[in-house]
Amino acid sequence: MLDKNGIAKRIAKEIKNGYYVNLGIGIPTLVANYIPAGIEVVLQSENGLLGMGPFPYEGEEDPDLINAGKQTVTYLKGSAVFDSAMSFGMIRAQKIDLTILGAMEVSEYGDIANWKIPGKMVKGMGGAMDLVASAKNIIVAMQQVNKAGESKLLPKCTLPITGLRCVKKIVTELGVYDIHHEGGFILRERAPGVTIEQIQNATAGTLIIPGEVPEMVID
Amino acid sequence: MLDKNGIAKRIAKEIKNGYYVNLGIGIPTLVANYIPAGIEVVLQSENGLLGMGPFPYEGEEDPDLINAGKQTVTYLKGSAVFDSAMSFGMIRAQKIDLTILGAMEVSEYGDIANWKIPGKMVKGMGGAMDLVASAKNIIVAMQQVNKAGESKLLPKCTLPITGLRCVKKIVTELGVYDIHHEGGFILRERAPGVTIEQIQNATAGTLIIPGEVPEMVID
Amino acid sequence: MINKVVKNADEAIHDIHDGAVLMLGGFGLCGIPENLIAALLRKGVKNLTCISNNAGVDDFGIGLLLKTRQVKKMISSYVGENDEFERQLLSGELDVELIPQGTLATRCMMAGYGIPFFPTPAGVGTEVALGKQIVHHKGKDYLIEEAFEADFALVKAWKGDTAGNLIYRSTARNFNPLMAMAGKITIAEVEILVEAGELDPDQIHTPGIYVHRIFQGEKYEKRIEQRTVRKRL
Amino acid sequence: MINKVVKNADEAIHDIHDGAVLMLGGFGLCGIPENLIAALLRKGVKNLTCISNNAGVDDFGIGLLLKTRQVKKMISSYVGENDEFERQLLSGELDVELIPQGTLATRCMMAGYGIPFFPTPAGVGTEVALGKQIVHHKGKDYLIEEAFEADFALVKAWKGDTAGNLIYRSTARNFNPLMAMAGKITIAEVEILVEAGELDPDQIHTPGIYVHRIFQGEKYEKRIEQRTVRKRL
Repeated sequence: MLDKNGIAKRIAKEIKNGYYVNLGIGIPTLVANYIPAGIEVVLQSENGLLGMGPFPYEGEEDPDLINAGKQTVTYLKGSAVFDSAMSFGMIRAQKIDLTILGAMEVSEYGDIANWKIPGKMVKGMGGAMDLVASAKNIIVAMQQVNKAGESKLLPKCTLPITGLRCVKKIVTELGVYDIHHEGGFILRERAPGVTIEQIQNATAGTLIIPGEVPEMVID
Repeated sequence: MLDKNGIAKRIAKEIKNGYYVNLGIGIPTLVANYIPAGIEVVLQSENGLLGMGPFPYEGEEDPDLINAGKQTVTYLKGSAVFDSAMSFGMIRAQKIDLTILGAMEVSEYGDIANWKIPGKMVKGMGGAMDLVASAKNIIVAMQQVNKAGESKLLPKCTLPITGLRCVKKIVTELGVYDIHHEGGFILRERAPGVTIEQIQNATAGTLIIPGEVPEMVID
Repeated sequence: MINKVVKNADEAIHDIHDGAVLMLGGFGLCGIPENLIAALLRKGVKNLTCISNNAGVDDFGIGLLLKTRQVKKMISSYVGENDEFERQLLSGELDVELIPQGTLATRCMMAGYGIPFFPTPAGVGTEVALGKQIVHHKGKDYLIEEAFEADFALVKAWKGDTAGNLIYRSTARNFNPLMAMAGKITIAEVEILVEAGELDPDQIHTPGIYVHRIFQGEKYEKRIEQRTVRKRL
Repeated sequence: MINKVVKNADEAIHDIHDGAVLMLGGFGLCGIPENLIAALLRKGVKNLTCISNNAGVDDFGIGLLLKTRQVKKMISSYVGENDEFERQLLSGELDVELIPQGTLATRCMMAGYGIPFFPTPAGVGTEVALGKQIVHHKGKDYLIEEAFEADFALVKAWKGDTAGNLIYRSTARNFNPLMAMAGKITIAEVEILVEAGELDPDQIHTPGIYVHRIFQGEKYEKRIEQRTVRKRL
């Protein structure tokens, strides 16, 4: 079974040289720590920054330079700043090669719910609906089972939807899944030490097992 | 009767302090020469310049700094440059207070034709259709009679239309006219030495004469 | 060049009236019009509708106007980090309209560009789509969203000149140039106000035509919401 | 940072094929991609569709490609000052679509912003409206215009860096940043190419994400179309 960093490490392997990548808050943010050497990637932050660098050294924080999580960050050589309309313009026009997001639920058709829980204070969707509606390649990073022990890979989302038929791939503590275009989670890899049975028990939606399923290699 | 410079001089009196103004090619360009002292005006050139200055001194021409007529111009203190989409954006959003254009024909409803003569090589509308469709205040500067002696103030345009019901005021060699919202050229002023009869003969559309019509004062 | 300078924030907002629709620039607490918010507090105008990506925190930004109950309605994409906001929302004192961030930004921009509506895929199939026209175009569904109409846009820039030209600094740019284009009356506060002619025409983000009033702000706090750092090795 | 540099104009256009749809930046002869046009001449690709505000003059700019009959169709707002253009148009060799300048600019921008269509009042009641959907909105009529789709955008900037970030100079900006956003493949030629990190992030007009290939052009002629001057007193 993978921990959060394990999930991030596995997702990092999906990043190809030359990609522009948008990372959501939570596990997706960790992915930046595991981008393989020799792979040149540019991180976009939807508040208006391309080429997001690491956190500043203590004492060098600039209140004018933050990321979409409102954290102080830095420039890299070649960074560019722009307004929020251009930022979502490049998202809508599919200039971002890969978008990595967290989720509360994903359906077997690739629908995603990640912004609102009925009965709880609603904080807003931020940029999530724009991202999922336009991104050509979305990987979801999530825990497969919620705190109540229920699967979050569902036949149909029960929470309010963020976007329809948009998720392409999911990486959880148990495995890697692609979405079948006619519905279903295609099991591509098992996390180290995890059995098909464990995965089946943690998947409420249709699980598709394409013959032999390899154990993932993350290091 | 006014010459071109007289028409430009009369139009210059319509410009108020603090106006942003777009000047078309031809007589409108001359208006810049007659803006009264003490009146602060900013000229917009739709290729992407606010604060268009005069022609450069000989030897100081900059090929990168031109106006919409492709003429070399200069900056003023406070000029700003932007792309063509923002330029027409500010036109569409009616940030320009006054637009001064030439015309081949104007109808008594304020329709304007100024881009195409059937049978002649068509060069294109450039920005004219955008300007007339959006400007909140358009003054047309034109000769009232064409070379064949025919009036260009018509019941209805005969040439292909540039825009409908957009002209507010017309200044010609003979007079100043407002457009009546139900149709008609309201004669506001006569050019020096011009009679109502001369004006009537040079107006093919409905001429509305509101009582006594003063002779214009341009100096 | 036309001079847009006013004395201070109080003069700048003299005609903002009860019930006005305002746009306020900023993302989180980054690039917010601190001086103008303080002047709104002093003036005490009520029943404001605020279009702003966020709602500040309890004791800074728009949060200050929430505390004094000057805000009737917030139009935002994300309103976390604010207890008073939550209390007023749950008690029904405050009306909140949540819209996707890209849609919010684009509705501002389109107002500045004179384009009254536009299609976006954001929100299709979600509750954001309720009551909205859906258009199918080349194999994809879009919601039709409208340009905003705001009485006043309050923006914060880094540098500005007397002609109203603005330059923003780093990610404090965010919504500011979009809202600057969109306000019927746009008011800009800047950290550094210079004479017309001192800014490079190529570097201006917001041309002065969009800005009706400009002044140099004071005592910028520029609070950091999430101070994240790394250790020197 | 991702490196977008190619050796020269010929390498930059190696995959531009017969029948391609191109956008070419510039207003008149100001800010045109001189080196890329020269490379298209050398390559001899034919049946091009060129989206460009103007069509150059007889012996410069796109006029050069007209002379060699490499252009099948021009999509422009104004095509004066070109005898060969006129000859080909009247003889039926060349197809021309004239569209309002603001519509042209906005159709480029919308492609870059992922907005597939938009309303504009320009052209309502004119022959430009023929065959187009007309929408009535809040008391005014609008034509529905579509975002452009172009295989390649060829743009000219003043400065660029190896990551593809671009800065334009003065009114040579014009359509260039809009087309840069709009091309499926965007190729930029610059007068000055610098290392990533040498440009101020706040001053970049076109972020590198939009630019696929960049190179430093040579021997810029930057011809002036209407040399207008005033005498020193």
